[in-house]
This record gives sequence, structure tokens and C-alpha cells, in this order.
Amino acid sequence: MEGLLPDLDVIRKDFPILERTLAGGQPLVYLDSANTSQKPQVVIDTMVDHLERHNANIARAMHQLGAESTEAYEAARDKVVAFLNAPSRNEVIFTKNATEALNLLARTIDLGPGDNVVITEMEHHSNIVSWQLACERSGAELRWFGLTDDGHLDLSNADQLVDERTKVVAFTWVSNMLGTINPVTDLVARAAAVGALSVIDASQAAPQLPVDVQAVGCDFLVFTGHKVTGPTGIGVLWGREELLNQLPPFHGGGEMIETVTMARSTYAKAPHRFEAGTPPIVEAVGLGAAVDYLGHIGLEAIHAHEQAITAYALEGLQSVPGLTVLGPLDAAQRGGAVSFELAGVHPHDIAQVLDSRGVAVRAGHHCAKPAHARFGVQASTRMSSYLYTTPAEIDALVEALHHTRRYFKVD
Amino acid sequence: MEGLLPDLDVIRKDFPILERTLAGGQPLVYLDSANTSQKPQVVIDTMVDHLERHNANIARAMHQLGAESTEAYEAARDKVVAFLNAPSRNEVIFTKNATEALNLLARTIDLGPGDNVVITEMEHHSNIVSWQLACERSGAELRWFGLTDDGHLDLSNADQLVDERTKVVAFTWVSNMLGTINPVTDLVARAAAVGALSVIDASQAAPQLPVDVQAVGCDFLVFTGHKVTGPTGIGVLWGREELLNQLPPFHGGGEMIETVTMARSTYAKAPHRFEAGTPPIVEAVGLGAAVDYLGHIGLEAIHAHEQAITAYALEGLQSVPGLTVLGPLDAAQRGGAVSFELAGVHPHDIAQVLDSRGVAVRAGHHCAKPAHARFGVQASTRMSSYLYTTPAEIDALVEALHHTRRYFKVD
Amino acid sequence: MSTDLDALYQDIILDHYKNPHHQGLRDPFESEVHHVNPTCGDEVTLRVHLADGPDGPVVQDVSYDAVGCSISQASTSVLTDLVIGKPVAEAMEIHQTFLELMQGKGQVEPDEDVLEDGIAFAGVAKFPARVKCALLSWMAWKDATAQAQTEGETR
Amino acid sequence: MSTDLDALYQDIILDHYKNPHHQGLRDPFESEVHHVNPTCGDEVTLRVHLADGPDGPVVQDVSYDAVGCSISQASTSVLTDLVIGKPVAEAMEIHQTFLELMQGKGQVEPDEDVLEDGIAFAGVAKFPARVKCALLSWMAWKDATAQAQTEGETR
Ligand SMILES: Cc1ncc(COP(=O)(O)O)c(C=O)c1O
Ligand SMILES: Cc1ncc(COP(=O)(O)O)c(C=O)c1O
Repeated sequence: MEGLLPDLDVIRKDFPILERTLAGGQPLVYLDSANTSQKPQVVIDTMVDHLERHNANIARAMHQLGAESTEAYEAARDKVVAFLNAPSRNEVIFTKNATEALNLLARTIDLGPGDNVVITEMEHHSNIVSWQLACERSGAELRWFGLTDDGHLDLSNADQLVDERTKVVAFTWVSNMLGTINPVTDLVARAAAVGALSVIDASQAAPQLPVDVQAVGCDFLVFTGHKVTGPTGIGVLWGREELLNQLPPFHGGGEMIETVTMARSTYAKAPHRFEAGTPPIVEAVGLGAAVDYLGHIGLEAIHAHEQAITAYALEGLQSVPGLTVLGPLDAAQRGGAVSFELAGVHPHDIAQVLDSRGVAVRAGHHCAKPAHARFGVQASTRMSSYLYTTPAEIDALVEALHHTRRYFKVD
Repeated sequence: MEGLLPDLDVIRKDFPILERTLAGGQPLVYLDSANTSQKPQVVIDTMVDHLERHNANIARAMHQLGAESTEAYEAARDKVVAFLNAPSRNEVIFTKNATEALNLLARTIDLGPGDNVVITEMEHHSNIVSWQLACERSGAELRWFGLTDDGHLDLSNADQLVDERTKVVAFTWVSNMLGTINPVTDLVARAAAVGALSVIDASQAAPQLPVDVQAVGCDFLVFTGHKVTGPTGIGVLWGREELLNQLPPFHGGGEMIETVTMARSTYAKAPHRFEAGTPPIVEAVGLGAAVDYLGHIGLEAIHAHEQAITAYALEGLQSVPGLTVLGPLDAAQRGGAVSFELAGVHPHDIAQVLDSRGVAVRAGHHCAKPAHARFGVQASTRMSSYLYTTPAEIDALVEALHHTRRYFKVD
Repeated sequence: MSTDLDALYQDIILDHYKNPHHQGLRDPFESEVHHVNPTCGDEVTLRVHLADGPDGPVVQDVSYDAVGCSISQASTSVLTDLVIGKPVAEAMEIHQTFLELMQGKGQVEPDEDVLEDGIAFAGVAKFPARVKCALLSWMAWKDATAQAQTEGETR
Repeated sequence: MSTDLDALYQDIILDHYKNPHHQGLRDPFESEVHHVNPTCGDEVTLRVHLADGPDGPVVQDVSYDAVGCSISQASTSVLTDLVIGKPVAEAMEIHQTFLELMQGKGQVEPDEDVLEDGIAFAGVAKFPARVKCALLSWMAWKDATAQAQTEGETR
């Protein structure tokens, strides 16, 4: 198959969990990577080495362990800087996850009555509820791009939506439900044209596409560590340095200050301004190893692999009677998450039967209720591949779906 | 020496980093545990096992790995519930660290002009700046308890400070700079008497004292994972269930919702209400192993050990000419962090010379600038012990301090 | 594996799923609630109609509109079979019995005299992720009944 | 270990620490800045007085009040020795040379003709945690000089 990663067997060996067997001796067929990715040995080993040999608090510590830990943490920042092609290392802020990064922006960007924030109907809840809460607090108006029937953004009313009172345009690069890849440079340009800030949710893009913040030209971009083969507990907010330094502080605490008296305090510049308290140190170190690992394989190559697998999956899924794919049907226009419905069987029940054969998929609304509602769907089943996914795993999925129909006697 | 943990040698073997040697072959003498604690093998192994065998996103996943991961995460919550003797598992919220937990409260407790918040002059910056920012946003007044010359809270004007317009009384259980153990039940009672919420920062207490939220009677309590032999990236907010469910949401995102439409959303109850996004899963699992580890040794026994070591350290330190201990001089009234000044040598320089002998201490303001200012001190040196600290390590510290004086020719 | 799966998807459950009893929203009713399973999106709107009986209130009708998986749909159907026509006090006991079965992690022996078709859910208790599905409408019913009773008292 | 420590605490540094040059805050001055090392709390208040020279402005005086460790104190003392009396342009070049030495991780060979006593700080570059100490007053001086110059221009 064209586009597959050449050393797929070798890559799979990097991921210890892929050797697991499940109940009944079934081998694991992990097709839930858009939910969270599996971790290569090098990420786990890097974290263990840090905990067993270099653990100390950072920045504040003067001793050798402190210097080693600080160096490891700041080296991880440099790796993320390279991963995003960020112009300055001061622009990469470590957060807990993508959700915290989005909420940081929604809490600190100044909004008021009369202002508006524009999002889209295909956002993950983290990029919806954060702005709903910000609008409730500030009196700003929340607007959104609708979706076309084939799962793209409906840009027909873009000029009315994004106007001179728009303060923020926030959108996902790749939809976690529909798989749609959005025209990010175009959306960034629309925001810039009216002087609004552009915020890109790259949670699903960063794992599978080369992300270059300078090429995209956005103001802010977030992603989450656990979807790029890194650990949980770590996410990234990237922002233009001058914008970050204009934002008020988010959390108050250690390391984000310049000086503190009981009456008042002054604050450090980015990135420390937004890293209050002891940061997720070993998690950042793990994330550094993860983006190095991805960089070593190459994001272009991973992207080609994902597209090949997705095309193969789209084809296989459509061979299942009564199955309807949600979102674009052309693999070139989408990422590697494919949500679908199967007539007569509820997604939970599909996932349950699949699981009994070792095939792990997600069932539900995937934290994208509005996108489901747009297509009149309560819940869907989602398979999502990653750099370790093989065509044989897609075959196993398709065969398990046929079995599901038989099990529920759908015909 | 009375009070030492009986199996100290065995306990030390649990911590792989304690076998490290530093530059010049010096063995590590780690006396910076109030900054961050070292991690026992069982915590590291539990995390590795989770990453290598059970990694999946939680709550949302229907498959076997998802069920295993969810079970591990929720079991960690139960372990923390037991650690705090919390009446309900819905009351334990996993955060990123203590700082996030304090900021969560400072962002969600309703304050307004005319209200006041009372803190103390010995707080960590996280329990100062969070409330400064909250008061700036809301127009509430920030007040604080001063300190007596011997490093205790000055409660002489307590009745004026805590009045009927007080909404929050927030204070540390154990000072990270002075070591002082505060009269928490008394402070909780004062808050309750005027209908104010009590918030306890147990970041330094949880590692070394039995913490029982029901016995203390407080409304909220926070601590941080990395100081109780757990990993970074995880902290805990405990709160009374009915209070938690009255607070508005903090971050918007996945898992904290009940239902989402583009126009509005409704929210889950605690704990999920405050755990937006993918939580620090493997970190919670690690924390669960950590509090189990501490519970196995016994917090009473750890407390006795800390007191014995602290008494021995106070004695040893005072044998160094020109050395002044900050805070209470009676080990029974304090925790295991001892800050001091050495006439004629700056804390940085002390820490540097100590480090050249493998002795790791902290130098600076320890994120407690106001407490330093109160005692007219710019910076101090702090040694802090933990359950793995031996009297021989204290001897090494004291000897290294004598050496420091010789090195800088102080006499 | 199939044995496990068959323990979950017993024929009784699949029958109720394909042909749910007492479906639809009906008048009269004293209370209506809407419950959601936040994780998966399953929803139920459920109405309760109580009537006075010789020994206190009786569950006269339970009507509903629900979307969800086979387990949640079948469980709703079984619920209505079990509680309609019973005194509220007795229905609450059935509720308690069902709850204990579901939370028993597969260790509780179901009592057919009390639970009738509900015993088919014994297998569900072994699938923690599905327990919420089975309980969705039972929780909604309890909530609605409590509301209907306060309603009754304040009248 | 002591060798490393001695590389850090060279006698020149300890001499400047015990007997700092140009200490105290003096008039006249065009700008005063206050810089803090947030991690450790070291602070410096620093004033710059410029005068007109034949080839542009000259650093007439640098006065200061500082609290901090031996490295930060000695570095401030050496700074004043190196820049007072020099044309601003030349002083800025010295600043740049010192900065490069500090950021060189111990790999940069110091130029004694330019840095004089400042070469004693070569050892500091090997201690990343201490580089900030050595640079505190140099950054303050650059900031103050820039302010004094804009001040001059707007006059
Ligand atoms: C008393 C006290 N409160 C709060 C904190 C903050 O903890 P963290 O940095 O993990 O958020 C610390 C430790 O740094 C502390 O000692
Ligand atoms: C598009 C998108 N945005 C945001 C998130 C939130 O990421 P996290 O849960 O790690 O904060 C996710 C994943 O759940 C996602 O797919």
C-alpha cells in the first residue's frame, strides 16, 4: 500500500502496549488514538530516567539535581519550539492539557459587551464551553460557523460572522469527530483582516501534520501531549511573544512573579508568567522525548501513513451494509479519525462487540455534541488510527463490524 | 535516636535516586524535600505499568484498556479519599498542583466590593497572589495575619481581621519557610464563626502529618502530589460536596459537562465539574501509589521521624557560629523545613559550597517573599528532610556549613 | 469472549430493546425529568403519574422518550414493567434491589421474584462502563417520583 | 570538587565581593532602574549618569545599591570599573563581550584586554544557575543606559 511508513514493524515494536493481549487472549487492535495515543518506550524510559536519577524542582534549585532537572525541562521547551517552528523559546508555555491552554486564553483575553467571539460548530467541547463561559462573564456575543452537509465549515456567511467587533476567532485545525481538515490560513487571514486574534486548536493536527506556526501566521495555537505519544498532564500553549506579554496573569503563584509583597505583586514575562507553581516537569520531559520521536520519523511521513490508512479504512467501512461515514469521504481532505453510524445498532453496542474481539474504538459524542446534533446523530462510533496502525488492523475492524451486524441480527 | 523510622535503611532502598553520586563522586545528601520529594520505586513502577499496559483515555472509553485506565484513575481517587479521611469520593478533585487548586478556589468563590479575604504573612506565593488577583478582579479587600518575632501567627487582632464581611480565610497548615505548624482547628473555627469559608494549604502538611479533613472541620484543603512522593503534574483539591456543587465551573471542556449546545451548556457535579479535559491520568495513578506508600509506613511514624530529624538538625545548625534559624526553635512546634541565615555568606554561596559536597539545599526566598521581608531577610538557606533522611545526612550538612565558613574566611 | 458478550446481551435484553414496553410520553403526569449520560450522550425524558392507593401512593403510569444503547433502552422497558401498578414504597424497594445488583460487580445473585426480567441485567454488572447505561432511566424514575411526591405534598 | 568551586569563586571575585567599587547611589543621574532576580530575590537599584563626549555620550557614573550573592555583587563592582569613563558605544561592546562569555557555557575564551577583572567570571559560565546572578546588574545597566539615552533625545 502506497504511503505506509516503511518500517511499520519496527515502529510497532517501539510501543510496548501493542503486544498486550486482552480478555480471551485477543490481541489488541487499538483504533482509539484520536482519544489518546500510545507511548513509545523511549518516552517511558526518558521519564523513568528523570524520576530515578534527576528528579528535583526546577528554576528555584541551586544544586546539581536542580540544574539537571531545569535543563531537562527547558530542553523540552526547546524541542517543542522546534516542533512548532516557533520564532522564540519564550512563546512556548507548558499547560496541563489543551483544555487548560484554551481556558487560559478565554480567561485572559479582554472581552466586553459588544465584542464577539467566533468559533465553529465542529469544535471539541473544550473550544466551545471555554468561550461560552468567557462570553457569559464578559457580556460578549458567541457566534459560530455552521457546517455543510459534507462536513466542511460553511464559510458562506463568513463576512457577516467575522466583523469589526470580533475579538477572537477560535477553530480546530482538524475535527476530532468529522476528520475534516480546515482551511486554517484562510481563517487566520479573516481574523487578521478585522484585527481579531486567531486561536488554533491543533490537538488533532499536531499528532499527524507538520505544524509550523510561522507558516500558518496565527496568533495562538494549542495542543495536548497525550495525543502526540507524550504523557498525560502536559499541554502546550504557543502565542506570539508580544501578545503573551500583554495578557494579564492567569494563575497566581510560584515562578510567575517578579516580586511579591502582601499589598501587591509584579509578574514575570512569558513563558514563566503563565507557568505558576511547580510545572509538570517529568511530563514536559516526556513530551520532549515524544516530539523528538515524531520528528525523527518525520511528520510528512506520518501524515502520508495516516492518509493511506484512512483511505483504506474509508473503503473498508463502506463495504459494511448500513454503515454511514460522517464527514468528508475523501481521505486527502481529512485526518485519521473516522466516525460512522451503523443502521440498527447503537454505537455503545458496536463498541462492545468490537471490544470482545480486541478492537478498541470510541463510542459516544466524542466531546463534540453540537457537531453530532448538526447531523441529527445522538452518538457515533469512531475509529482512529496512528503511526502504528496497520492495514490488517483495519481489516480486523471491518470484519468485526460484519460480525456485529450478525450478532444483532440486523438483516 | 528516638523517633526515627525503624527501617530507615530499607526505606532508603525504595528510592533509587538516593544511590546517585554527583560530580566528583560525592554521594547525594538530599535536603530539599520541602521543594520536592524523591519518588519510591513503587510509584515509578506503577506509572510505567500503567503506560506500558493500561494506557487509554478515561471515562469516555468503552473498551477494555479504557475500563482499566478508568478503574486505575478512580481507584487513585479512592486512595486520596482515604488519605484525607474525606466523607465522600465526590469531594476529591485532581488538579495540576496545589497552585491550580488554590487558583480554582480564588476564581470560583464569589467575592465583591465590601467583602474581604484573610490570609497570613507566612503564605507561599500561591496562596497570596491567587487571592491578590481575586481581590483585584472583584474589588474585595485583602487582609492578613502578621507574624510574631518567633515565627508564629500573630492572632492578637484576629477579631478585627476576621469579621462579618470575611468571605474566605486561607492559610497554610505548615509554613514552607518558617516550619511553623499553625493552629488550624482554631483558624477554621474563627472562619466558621463569621460564616466565612476556610481554605487550608496542606502542601507542607500532607507529606508529614496525618491529615483528616473531618477532624479539622475545614471547608477546602489542597495539597500537591510531588511533595508526597508522587509525580509532578498532579495536585488535589478537597472540598465539602455541597460547597463544591455550589461553585460555578472553572475550566470549560470535555468531561465537565452534562450537555452542550452551541448556545449553552449545563455542567456535571463534582468532582467531574472541575476536571475539564483529559486529566493527569498516569499522574493520578502515581499519586495513588504514593499515598498508599506513605499510608503503609504510617503518617504518625513519618511525623515522629521528621520531628526527631528536625530536633537533631536544629541542634546541629546552632553549633555553627553566626548561624541564625528563622522560625520556632522547638521541633515539636514545627515541620521539617529549617531556614537559616549564616552571617557573612549569602545563601546562594552557601548552597553552592554545600552542593560541591553533594548536599542539596534550597537558597532564595522559597516563594515566601513576604515572610522573608517580615524578618528583614532578603533570602535564606533552607534544609528540609523527609522520611528517608538520616542523622548522618544532617551531620554532613553541619560539617559542610563549617567548611563554608572556612571557604569564605568568615572568621 | 462470546460467552461474556452473551452474558451481557441476554435474549431478554435484546427482546426488550427491539420491542420496548410502555414507550412514549403520556398524559396525565405530575412530574417530568430529563436525564443525560454525559459520557455517551444517552438521554431519557421520563414522566411519572401517581395515584392514591389504600396504603399510600401508587405508580399509575411511567411514560418515556429515550435514545440510547440496547442496555439503556431495555432497562427502561423493564423498569416500567416492574413499577407500574405497584405502591411507590414497593417500587422503591425494587429500585434498591436493582441498584444493588448493578453495583455488585457481578457478585450479587439476582432475585427473580423481585426483579423478573430484570435478572437479565446481572451480566451487565460485570461491565462497569455499561452500568451507567442500565441505571439511567432508574435514576430518572427515582428523581421524577420524588418530585411528584413533593408536588403532591405541596398541593 | 574544590577545583570547580575555586573556578567559580576566583580570588578576584571574592575581593570585589568584600570590597565593592563605586558602591552607593549618587547624584546626578538621568535614569534609575530596579532589577530583580525573581528566582532568588537578588535586587539591584542602579543609576546611570551620561555626559557628552567628543564622539557621542560617555558613561560619566554608574552608582548602585544591591543585595545579593558574591557573584552578583562582584559582577556589579566589575561592571562599574569597566564602563565608567568609557564612551557608551564602547561600553555597550564590553557588555556584549561579557554577555557572550556568560552564555558560552564555559567554552568561550575570555579577552583580558576587554574584560580586565571580568575574566574571572569565565568559571561562572559553567554554572547555569549562577549566570543570572552575574548578569543581573549588567542587564540593569543596559536598561538604564537605554532609558538615559531616550531621555537625552527627548530633552
Ligand atoms: C506551603 C506551600 N503551598 C503551595 C505550594 C505550591 O505547590 P505547587 O508548586 O506544587 O503548586 C508549595 C510548594 O511549592 C508550598 O510549600
Ligand atoms: C480537537 C480537540 N481539542 C481539544 C481536545 C482536548 O484535549 P485535552 O483533553 O487533552 O485537554 C481534544 C481531545 O480530547 C481534541 O480532540
